[in-house]
Amino acid sequence: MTDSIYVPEMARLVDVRQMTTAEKLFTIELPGGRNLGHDPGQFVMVSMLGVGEAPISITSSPSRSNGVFELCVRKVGDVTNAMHALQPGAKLGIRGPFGHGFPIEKMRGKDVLFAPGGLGLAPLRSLINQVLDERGTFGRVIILYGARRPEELLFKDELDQWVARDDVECRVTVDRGDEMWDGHVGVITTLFPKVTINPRNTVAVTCGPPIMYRFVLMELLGKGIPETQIYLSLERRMKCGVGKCGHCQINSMYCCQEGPVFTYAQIKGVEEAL
Amino acid sequence: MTTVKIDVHHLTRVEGHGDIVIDVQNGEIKTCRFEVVEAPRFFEAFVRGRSYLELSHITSRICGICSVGHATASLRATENALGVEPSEQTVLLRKLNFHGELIDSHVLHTYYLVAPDFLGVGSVIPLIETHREVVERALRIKKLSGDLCAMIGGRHTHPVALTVGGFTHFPTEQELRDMQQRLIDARADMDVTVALFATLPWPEFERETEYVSLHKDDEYAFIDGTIVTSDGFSYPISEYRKVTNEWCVPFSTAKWTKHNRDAYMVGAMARMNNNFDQLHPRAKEAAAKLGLKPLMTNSYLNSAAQVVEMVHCIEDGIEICDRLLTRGIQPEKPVEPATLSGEGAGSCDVPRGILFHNYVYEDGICVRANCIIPTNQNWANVNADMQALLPQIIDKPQDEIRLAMEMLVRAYDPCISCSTHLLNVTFV
Amino acid sequence: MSKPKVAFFDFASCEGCQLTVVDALQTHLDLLDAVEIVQFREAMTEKGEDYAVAFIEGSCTRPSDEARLFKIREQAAVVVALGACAHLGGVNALKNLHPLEDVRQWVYGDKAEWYETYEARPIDAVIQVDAVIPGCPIDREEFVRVVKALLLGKKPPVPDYPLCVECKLKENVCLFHLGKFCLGPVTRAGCGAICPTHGDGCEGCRGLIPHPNENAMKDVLAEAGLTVEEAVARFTMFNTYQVKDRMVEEEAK
Amino acid sequence: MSLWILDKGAIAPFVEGLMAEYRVVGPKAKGPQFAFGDITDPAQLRLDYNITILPPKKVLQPQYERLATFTLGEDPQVEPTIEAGPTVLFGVHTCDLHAIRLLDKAFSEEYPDAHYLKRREQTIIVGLECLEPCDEHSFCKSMGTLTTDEGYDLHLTDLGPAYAVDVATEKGKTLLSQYGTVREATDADIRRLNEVLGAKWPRFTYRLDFDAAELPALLSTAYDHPLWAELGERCLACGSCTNVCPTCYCFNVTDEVNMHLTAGERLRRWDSCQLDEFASVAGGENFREARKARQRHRFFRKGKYIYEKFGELGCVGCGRCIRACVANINIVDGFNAIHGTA
Ligand SMILES: Cc1cc2nc3c(=O)[nH]c(=O)nc-3n(C[C@H](O)[C@H](O)[C@H](O)COP(=O)(O)OP(=O)(O)OC[C@H]3O[C@@H](n4cnc5c(N)ncnc54)[C@H](O)[C@@H]3O)c2cc1C
Ligand code: SF4
Ligand code: SF4
Ligand code: SF4
Repeated sequence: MTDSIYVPEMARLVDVRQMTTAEKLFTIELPGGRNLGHDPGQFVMVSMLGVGEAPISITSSPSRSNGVFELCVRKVGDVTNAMHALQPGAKLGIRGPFGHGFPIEKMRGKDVLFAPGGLGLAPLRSLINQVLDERGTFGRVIILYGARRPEELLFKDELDQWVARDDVECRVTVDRGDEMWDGHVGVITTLFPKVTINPRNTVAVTCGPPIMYRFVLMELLGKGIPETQIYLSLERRMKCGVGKCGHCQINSMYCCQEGPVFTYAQIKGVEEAL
Repeated sequence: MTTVKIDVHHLTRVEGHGDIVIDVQNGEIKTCRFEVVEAPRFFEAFVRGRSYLELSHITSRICGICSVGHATASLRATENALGVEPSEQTVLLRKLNFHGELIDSHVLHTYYLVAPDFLGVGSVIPLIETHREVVERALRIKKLSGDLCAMIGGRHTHPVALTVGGFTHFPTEQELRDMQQRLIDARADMDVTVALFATLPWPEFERETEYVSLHKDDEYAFIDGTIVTSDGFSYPISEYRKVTNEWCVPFSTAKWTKHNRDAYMVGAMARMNNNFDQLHPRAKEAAAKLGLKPLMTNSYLNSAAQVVEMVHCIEDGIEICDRLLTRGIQPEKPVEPATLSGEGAGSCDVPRGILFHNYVYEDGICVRANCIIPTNQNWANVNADMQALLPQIIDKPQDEIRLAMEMLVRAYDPCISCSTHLLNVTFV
Repeated sequence: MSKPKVAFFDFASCEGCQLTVVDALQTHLDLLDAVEIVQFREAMTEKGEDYAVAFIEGSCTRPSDEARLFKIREQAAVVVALGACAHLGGVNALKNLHPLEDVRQWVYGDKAEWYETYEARPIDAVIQVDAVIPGCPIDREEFVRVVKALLLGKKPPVPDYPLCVECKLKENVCLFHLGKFCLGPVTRAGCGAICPTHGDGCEGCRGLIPHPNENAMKDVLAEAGLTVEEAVARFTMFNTYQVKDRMVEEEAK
Repeated sequence: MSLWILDKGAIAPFVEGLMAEYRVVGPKAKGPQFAFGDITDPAQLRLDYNITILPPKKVLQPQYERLATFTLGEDPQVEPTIEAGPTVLFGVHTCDLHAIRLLDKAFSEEYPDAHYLKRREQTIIVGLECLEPCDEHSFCKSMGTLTTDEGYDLHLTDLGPAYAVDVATEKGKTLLSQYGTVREATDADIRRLNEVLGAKWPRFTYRLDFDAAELPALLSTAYDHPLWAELGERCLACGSCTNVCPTCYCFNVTDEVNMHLTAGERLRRWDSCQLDEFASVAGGENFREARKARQRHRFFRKGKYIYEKFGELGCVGCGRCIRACVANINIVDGFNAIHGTA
């Protein structure tokens, strides 16, 4: 163990799975198979030594840890490129878990509506799977997932399972289909009219690109869900993950500490938030 | 009957682009010349309209190898135009900086560019394996001279702190003391260098020509002084045109010059031919070891003369450090111009030979400029040498001819990039 | 991992940047372990044509340069512009401020037509450039950093922030406090603020930062005592190619 | 703890003594200005300085700092590097003492920063009472930082021929008894000290038109104030204002490797919220793209956000940002303008 909060622990890459052309799923084991001990919605700082560090949400559910955790990573820049070049058995640095995840306790007994867009499914998946593993303690579970194209859909096996389950209302859409696609076509907001909800008793959870938030929020608010019951996970540049470096500040809030999960009530009207 | 066709496209291990073209048909020399194909850059045209404070910074970009020389000549031209008399400290610091560049340029030329020819390789890189101590010594001397330049000018290439009337930054006395010690320590490296170059089999070739350089009675001249030639002429710097007489040739983007004869030579060998007496005693010892004394007429020996000059600059550098330390470094403000209009010429004998800058200012803005670069002044002589050499070696294998010619051109240490932006302005 | 083959090329320039590369060897001889130099006319005779990385020094100043550039682009997987001439046009582009014919005649007189030339331009005006190492000349350490980044497959670590950052971190006395002028607030950092550190204002050799506040910079220069022409002249020393169009537009206004 | 008298003539031997055991950092001349630097000769110490270009923060959070070293390859290893050594920070003005207290909080809350804290622990601070404003830009009186009774180990007040030395900690006491030639203050000395301290107040002026305690509330109403657009027009986004600020502590982290790509180090460098890319993320989104938003963020951090986090204002009134800004953006004028139109 180190005494510096900035120094990662070297973890082992157990498995890598190509999910789409841009995203891979990484299964990682901490030294000695130690449990990461995270909440859904929290993130880790991943170090590719020599290249840099990047915040990545933990996509696996705490309820399924088995001594490993999963990250779903899109290849966009230095750190993520380097991660995509890794083979199982390789070492990578991990710090965390950091931040405030989804307050699952507050959701128990309620209906939960998940509205992830694209890569936004990665952080939400940890919560979805925990909710499903503790299915009895929640009301309805509704998942409305949108991606740009069929080949960009993440976690297809799990999506199929969710769609097949009787106790989950899962709908998937793509902005543009192809000849193989026989599902719904249209942006994610076109799924909303298809579900009716009891707004007072519903918690909504969403994550996606900034542009998506605006439209999804309109739908959720339009359905009457209270601002304090809408949760979002936000992305910011982060250089420390522990509330020092300043990059992730949204007005007075440090996204890495107070977030990355915020209620809409917390960020409403904050110009810099979305 | 011999037929030789050589076209060395873009001669390597020189600064800038030039081609050697030789065409001999049935023993008759059709063509034998060096063509400069470097892209012209037009400095004299575009410095018009610029402030007198910018001129040395812009013209230092004529050449990355002798940027301190260009900057210094440029400053002297501006200062002469605008009535600025630099202080003694300024003169000393400039000289020290200049020595740094001269050592740097000469070590680059002798060790990196010339030595591979004698050791039978294409560059300095294979020598890292075969002659590691030689390469490391070269790197050491080079680092020393680069650091010396950076200590005064702020960086090795394109000095920052040199300005009209003085400096914008000064080395500390501690830095000077440390530098002086390093110069003293470098004597050992120079002894080995002299010994190494004394063993090299310089090609035999004699062709006497006119040798042109600066001259001062009391020191080995690099900055200011008078223009002298081995044919007995002498001019003040302001009359430099009487020496240079430029003309254009169609196969060269660089201009040619001539004085008393069809061609003349500038550079280390020319300086040593004209100013041997003013060399530091240790440099004279080095010259003796290398078998050099005036009048040298084998152009290949220019590289050996550079080794002698390196010794001189290290010794003189040590003495300049002494003088500066005795006086103490004063953070002097640059001397202000007495006027903002006027004409002036400045000259330095830079690593490759005598260099002239000449400006006319109106209200602090440059309206005319002329720069005459040493390498240009050598072109006619390079070609005369090539034509004199060719008949002597014409029966040798083509590869040997090519190598002899390449080495000959390289001996002049031509700086082709600097030489391509010349102009004929008639000053009225 | 096999060593990447690199080659150096030069166009209109002073060769100071290539010289700086040679200088970099003084402190980083291990560069030669990491890459294989197959072409470097200034320093070696061998000419390998199978390079993967091309470092190009100098501006493109004549139509015949373009063919050479296309050829390099075709061969090299990575093209790096080395120094201000290649990156910006640099001092070569100062000639673009004068009519081309005038420039040619001024220098070569009635022999002007012997010598081919056109407006000086940065390399990326002719071919796609993958990375730049700015500066006049380039910074030795930055060159080494960029080489290492290329080896790692990382974005070259050339800063996008202004020079003032480095200058302040070095705790220099600001030149504006000394009654001098400086382009530091709009110029890309990475040189260690070498000019302000040595008492001279930044001349912009590393190019402008991505979103420079040029108007505010002109106001600052004006307040410090420069006329409009003088302020503009400061921008043009290395950035003529970048600011010329805007100058023409403004003059028209 | 107690009050002692140190003759001015005894400063040089005191510092000389410290130099043997500690790295001594104090104000030195830098051209016409001042900068904290390593004292290698007591004559370099300029206790008559007005203000330094950078704050003494740089001793505790250096501009460039190595956080860790690592090796690469099959089994990569990473080791933290904590670079700290016994240091005396000599001659710190009161505004900067306040700022250091704030940094102490920022680096110890929630996730303690061992790099900062180790250096902090090894640093003994000798404060220096300000008796007149550094220059026309100082507004410490408005910010309530023109004096302090904490945040130092020893504190000097210039009494003319001698300094009164306030000993605040055990460390300070040991330091003084080991290296200083002092005598205990007499009643007359204490009277003189009170005189000097009393006389200093009128020399400072209030520069804010209102009580600084109102700043957080004032700013809550000013998010959409027209001032931000005006500042955005003028701001060069050069980052100088935050880089010279004694309470700014944002940073960037980068990795460097050796030529063989076998080992390297992780470095941190001061960063600035005023820089273009500070809040940009992958995908090209920049959450504070406009210069006006960045200026607002700075003003809000100084006057509101830091207060909300630590219970103290994020500005200590040193005026460095005003001096450093070549575009003449003035935080005092800014706050006053908001107050005037609120
Ligand atoms: C809490 C949190 C959770 C996250 N979870 C995930 C996740 O689960 N999966 C996932 O894939 N991602 C996730 N991200 C996003 C991820 O952190 C970024 O994509 C990552 O930082 C990219 O790092 P990189 O080094 O690969 O890219 P970088 O090299 O930093 O570059 C990324 C892109 O940004 C551009 N860029 C870089 N620097 C600048 C600059 N200065 N100015 C402008 N553009 C620049 C580059 O050109 C490139 O296109 C999360 C982010 C946060 C904050
Ligand atoms: S000297 Fe130039 S670079 Fe340095 S702070 Fe001042 S304006 Fe910026
Ligand atoms: S110092 Fe001035 S110009 Fe620079 S970022 Fe700060 S406010 Fe803007
Ligand atoms: S905001 Fe300005 S005045 Fe306030 S502490 Fe920072 S630098 Fe000093």
